[in-house]
Amino acid sequence: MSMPEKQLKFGEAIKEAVAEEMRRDPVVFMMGEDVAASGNIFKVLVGLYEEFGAERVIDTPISEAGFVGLGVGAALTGMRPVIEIMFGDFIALTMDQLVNQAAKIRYMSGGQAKVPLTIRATMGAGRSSAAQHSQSLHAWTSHIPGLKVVMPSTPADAKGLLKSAIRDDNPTLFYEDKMMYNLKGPVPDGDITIPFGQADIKRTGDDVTLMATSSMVHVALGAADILEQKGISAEVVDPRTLVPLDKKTLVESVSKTTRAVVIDEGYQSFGITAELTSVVYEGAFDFLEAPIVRIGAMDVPIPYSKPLEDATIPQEQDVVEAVTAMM
Amino acid sequence: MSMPEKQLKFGEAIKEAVAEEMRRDPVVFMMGEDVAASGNIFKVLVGLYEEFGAERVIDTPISEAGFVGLGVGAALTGMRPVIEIMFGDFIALTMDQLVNQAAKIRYMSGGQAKVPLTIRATMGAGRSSAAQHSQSLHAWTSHIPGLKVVMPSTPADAKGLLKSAIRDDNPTLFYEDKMMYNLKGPVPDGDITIPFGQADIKRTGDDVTLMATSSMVHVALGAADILEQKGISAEVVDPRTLVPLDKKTLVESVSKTTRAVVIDEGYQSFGITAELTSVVYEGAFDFLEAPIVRIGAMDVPIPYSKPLEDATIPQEQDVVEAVTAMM
Amino acid sequence: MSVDDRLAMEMYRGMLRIRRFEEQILNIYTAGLMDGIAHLYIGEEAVAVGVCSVLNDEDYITSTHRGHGHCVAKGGRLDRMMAEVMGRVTGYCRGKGGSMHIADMSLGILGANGIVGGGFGIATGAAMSAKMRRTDQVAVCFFGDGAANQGVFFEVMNCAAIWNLPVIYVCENNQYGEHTATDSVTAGECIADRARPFGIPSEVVDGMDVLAVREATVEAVERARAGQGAAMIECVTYRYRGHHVGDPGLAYRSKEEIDEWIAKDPVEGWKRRMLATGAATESDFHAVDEAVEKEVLDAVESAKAAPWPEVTEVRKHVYA
Amino acid sequence: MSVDDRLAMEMYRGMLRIRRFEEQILNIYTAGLMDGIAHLYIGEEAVAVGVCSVLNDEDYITSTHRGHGHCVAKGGRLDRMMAEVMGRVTGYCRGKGGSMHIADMSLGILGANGIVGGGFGIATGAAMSAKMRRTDQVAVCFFGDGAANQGVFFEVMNCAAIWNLPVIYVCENNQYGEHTATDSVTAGECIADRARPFGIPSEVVDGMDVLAVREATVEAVERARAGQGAAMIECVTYRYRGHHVGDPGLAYRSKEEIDEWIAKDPVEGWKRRMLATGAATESDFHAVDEAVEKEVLDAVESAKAAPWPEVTEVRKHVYA
Ligand SMILES: Cc1ncc(C[n+]2csc(CCOP(=O)(O)OP(=O)(O)O)c2C)c(N)n1
Ligand SMILES: Cc1ncc(C[n+]2csc(CCOP(=O)(O)OP(=O)(O)O)c2C)c(N)n1
Ligand SMILES: [Mg+2]
Ligand SMILES: [Mg+2]
Repeated sequence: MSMPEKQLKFGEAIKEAVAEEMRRDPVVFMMGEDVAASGNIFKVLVGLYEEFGAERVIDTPISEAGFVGLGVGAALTGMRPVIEIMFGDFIALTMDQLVNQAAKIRYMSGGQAKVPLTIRATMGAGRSSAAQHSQSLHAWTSHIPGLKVVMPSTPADAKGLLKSAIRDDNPTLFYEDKMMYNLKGPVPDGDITIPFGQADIKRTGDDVTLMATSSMVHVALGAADILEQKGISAEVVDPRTLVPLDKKTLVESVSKTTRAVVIDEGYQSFGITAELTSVVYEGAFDFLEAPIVRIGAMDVPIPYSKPLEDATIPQEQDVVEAVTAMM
Repeated sequence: MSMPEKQLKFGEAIKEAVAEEMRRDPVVFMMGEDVAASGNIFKVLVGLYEEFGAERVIDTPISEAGFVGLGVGAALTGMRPVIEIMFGDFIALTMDQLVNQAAKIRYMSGGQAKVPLTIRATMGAGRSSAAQHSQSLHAWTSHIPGLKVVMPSTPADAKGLLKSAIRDDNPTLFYEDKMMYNLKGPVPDGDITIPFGQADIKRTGDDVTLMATSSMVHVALGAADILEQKGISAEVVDPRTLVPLDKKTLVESVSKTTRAVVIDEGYQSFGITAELTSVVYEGAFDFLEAPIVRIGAMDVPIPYSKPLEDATIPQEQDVVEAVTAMM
Repeated sequence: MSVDDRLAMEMYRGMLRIRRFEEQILNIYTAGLMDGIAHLYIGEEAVAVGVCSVLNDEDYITSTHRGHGHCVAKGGRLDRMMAEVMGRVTGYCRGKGGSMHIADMSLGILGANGIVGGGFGIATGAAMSAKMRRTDQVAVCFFGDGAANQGVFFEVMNCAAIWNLPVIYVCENNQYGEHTATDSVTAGECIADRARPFGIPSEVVDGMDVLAVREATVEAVERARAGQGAAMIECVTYRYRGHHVGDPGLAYRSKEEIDEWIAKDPVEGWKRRMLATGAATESDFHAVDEAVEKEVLDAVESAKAAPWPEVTEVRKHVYA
Repeated sequence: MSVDDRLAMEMYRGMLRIRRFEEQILNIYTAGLMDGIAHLYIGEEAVAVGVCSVLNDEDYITSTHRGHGHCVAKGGRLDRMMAEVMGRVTGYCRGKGGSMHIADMSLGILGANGIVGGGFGIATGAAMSAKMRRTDQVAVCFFGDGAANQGVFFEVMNCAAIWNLPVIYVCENNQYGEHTATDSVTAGECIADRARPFGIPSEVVDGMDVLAVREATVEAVERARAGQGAAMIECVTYRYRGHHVGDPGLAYRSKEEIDEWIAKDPVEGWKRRMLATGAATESDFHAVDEAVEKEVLDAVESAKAAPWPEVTEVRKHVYA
């Protein structure tokens, strides 16, 4: 028996998650720049303001540190704020609030406090938006104990994981690749949450594991199609949450396939790909038949001009080449 | 013929570097909180204010984002600011200025501009200063193209690398482990700079490579002494600069020893140890006889109480155990 | 006096408890019984006590690195505070926070803070939360003159003003931020002026006078509870000791300056006024002094005897 | 008029160049000839031109995401700007920056900025640098009403005040930040008030009147060059178009409101005044209009014909 489901865009799935959680729990509210009447600049939240009103869907001043700080205070005192950071690059303005306050208050207070705060931030290049509107900076928050980090790649994951994030009692970063907002996919009906810390095998395969996050999952799936034609069977594993990280599934997949490529849209150096690589070596050293290959964004500020920008973002062809070279 | 040298404390070496560069170049100046008459809270800069006066050694308001922003503007227009961030934890307040501005202006302007800005920030736990005054957050800036990152471990390295940082035309983060300020060591006389991107082998050995940064170099050296007594010969490699990174020296050492442990005081997950590990696997996969072991700070906010804090910082014994287990 | 005799004595007791507590902290530090440092509130007691005398247990405060006074004044337990400073598991934060992070969520003490300006967002967010939950709680944000130069201060004042939040910003202008004189890094006539562009009423009060602080707070809290929004109070005060327990505090300020302020001592001054008005007698004070002394020494003894946290504690409370 | 006829016409020409340039940007966007977006300055021309009419090539400006007007007014070349917006290697930034990052360091144009409030630190630091290097340069920081809610604005004003820096903060209050009305997220009577607590003189001027803007700037620049420190000018203005080229700009404001502002058009208004005072004749304007039209169209044609950057460019200019 198949679950009832519908087709939703990634952005719609996000709105549904916020709306359902706001209906379910009166202390959930949404704030950010242009999130109310305009439904955010990507039009992801259209309708929320009409349904929940100005008290629960709040346009903020352009004061990222300030309103994230307010979110911390509200979360500490009984509310469950969901805060939007329009471009993930602006996370830089909020690091002190997130890292020195939100992430640590529970621990510093010896477990007295909790900070059920969800930050929705966009990420991803591809729109010719240049160096300050295209970054994927999720490595920073992944490095900080006390924060959780979610990287959905499909509408269903987005909805189920965002619902979990809002219900989670910890400060959680939910990164949305803005290039995926119009991506459609099946989303199960009903109040379905997806637990954190469970990687998802998006495609099974035998010869190589492609570990990918967020929109890079689709790059990996595209590469897997091409590889199939070359007779190479690729498994695509999506960790879905970086913190907590489902090391077991990653290690098991690579132990089976014996080869791996890691793809993430953050800058390549000192980023996500390094941690995933290290974790796999720690668990599957004896099984690996070739060095793991990392593919991140090129280590340059993201350029404006389209041909240059394209060169900095991991592409299917890069993955195909890496795999072909390691077989 | 041995070079003339003197014994200096780590902190004194830093002061000498700043003073020499200020004497050498009138556009170098120093600013930060309590850096002038008080010579900073660790007393590292005592004497600079007397020598150079209030115009070049400047006490700032407690406005970290603001004065780093000023530094960017001053650097763009002919000055060479050296800015102190009293506790590296406060880097969180300056990320937008460093990452969205300083790191990118050159690239975004198509090479027209340069930003010769040096940020001196402390790092390191061990003083019972709790979660907001003990962090080592250098992984964040290492992840960002356009920034350089320096991690000195000895007085001589501190002096030579800081002089290079001040002369460098790029925004450079210079991280000082505050637990090392009183550490003494030989420092060559004269105008000696140390180029970026050259790892230093602090001790040669054959059986295992200990790659360590900043104060962890001394933990590694201590462990190497203990290991020697157990008949294990450890090589200690200090990358000295994380960006640019001397991959070659790291890879060559491990290719020789066939085993490695990486030690860094940043949080272990998604941190420096992951990148160094990945780089070594990429270069020395075929030589490795055991999985590389990573030792970072425990993934918890750093606790106040001494017995707890001690448990979070990598110790000699952790290194010894890791090595013993992998032989 | 606009407070009754009982309350007058409570305010005296409150200030004295802080004073004596802080003196013991210095003793403990000097005796090598604490591993970290602490920032003493001695000299500034009238601010915390004047403000908190107006608050309920349900109201919120955010505190600073110099936070013991706020915590005591809001009802915090001396024994749990002392144990925390000594890193013991019986401390408010099980030894994990130390002096700079003492919190008692059950009393609305949302935490001391090691980040200068760290309380701005939290207090304003707590006020937002109170308003959204339709309680009549108010939030008080204590902060230093140095913190008034952090940009987030202005961001949250703007939010408090546009959303009409029940938050009161209490600036403790003690003339210095660490070793730097406030005047040398702080533009303008007074810090209170900084609230005005946002339409937030603000005033400067004598922070050595517990009654003046209380009265300004009464007004601000009444307005806030009546839904009339935020206020700011700048309390002009002084820290007698160095920036922290390890700083003699003499390199950057003169003995004369310190003595001038000590002459305006909030605890002694209040006692003199109470005696002068007949609000209490010497023997009333004697009884209070003794009780406070004992309470503080008991806190020290119990903390000394308290167990350290087990090392297994270290991984707990990272996540809820 | 307090400007001579030649300068009056230069200011007209300056405003018109911006207007026509921006119109072409919209054309190009609509024609699918640019990959990113751009934020048009149409309606606000009097601000950039009034301010920059007072500056030298050596003076600095920092600009915003809505930066074309500032760049043109400070002397930037239209062809290199257009090429940049079209991502070509002949652009100011070799195609790496795009609309939001155009800079010409040789003209003191320290860059447009994609971070709202990103210019505050840079401009104030440039002023600090000018002072330290003992030049008589001034730095002008253009910023929007929305940016006035970024905390760093207050941090740098405080620095500018205590260090007496030659920086002028020019707020372009165009009534909206993206789709959000300024009033709904901005407390207080006016943004200019925000400079006052720091002792920085500030005033509100009609941002549709190039002469009013110029006169306020003359005063501020004179003070700054004379070592008398910072100033702030709030220019009340309006953007005729949407937030960016892809936004019709009609969902959150009424046709009437837009028309009211267009009735005060800075370019047309200035032309009428010049005609009325006899500063120029219709045929003078005709000549200028034609020349500007040609210059802008030439810029478009040259940009269209210009080469794209080679892919090998991508790794260049990360480090100096
Ligand atoms: C963001 C940040 N910057 C710097 C510091 C270091 N620091 C601790 S206390 C202090 C001075 C604070 O001055 P003020 O706000 O006036 O409080 P006071 O100590 O005078 O009570 C400084 C600079 C810090 N803890 N946090
Ligand atoms: C730090 C930051 N936050 C948010 C944005 C997104 N954003 C771009 S322009 C803009 C509105 C800016 O308003 P204002 O300063 O008034 O300038 P205007 O667009 O009206 O000229 C916003 C919110 C940004 N670019 N940077
Ligand atoms: Mg102070
Ligand atoms: Mg605006």
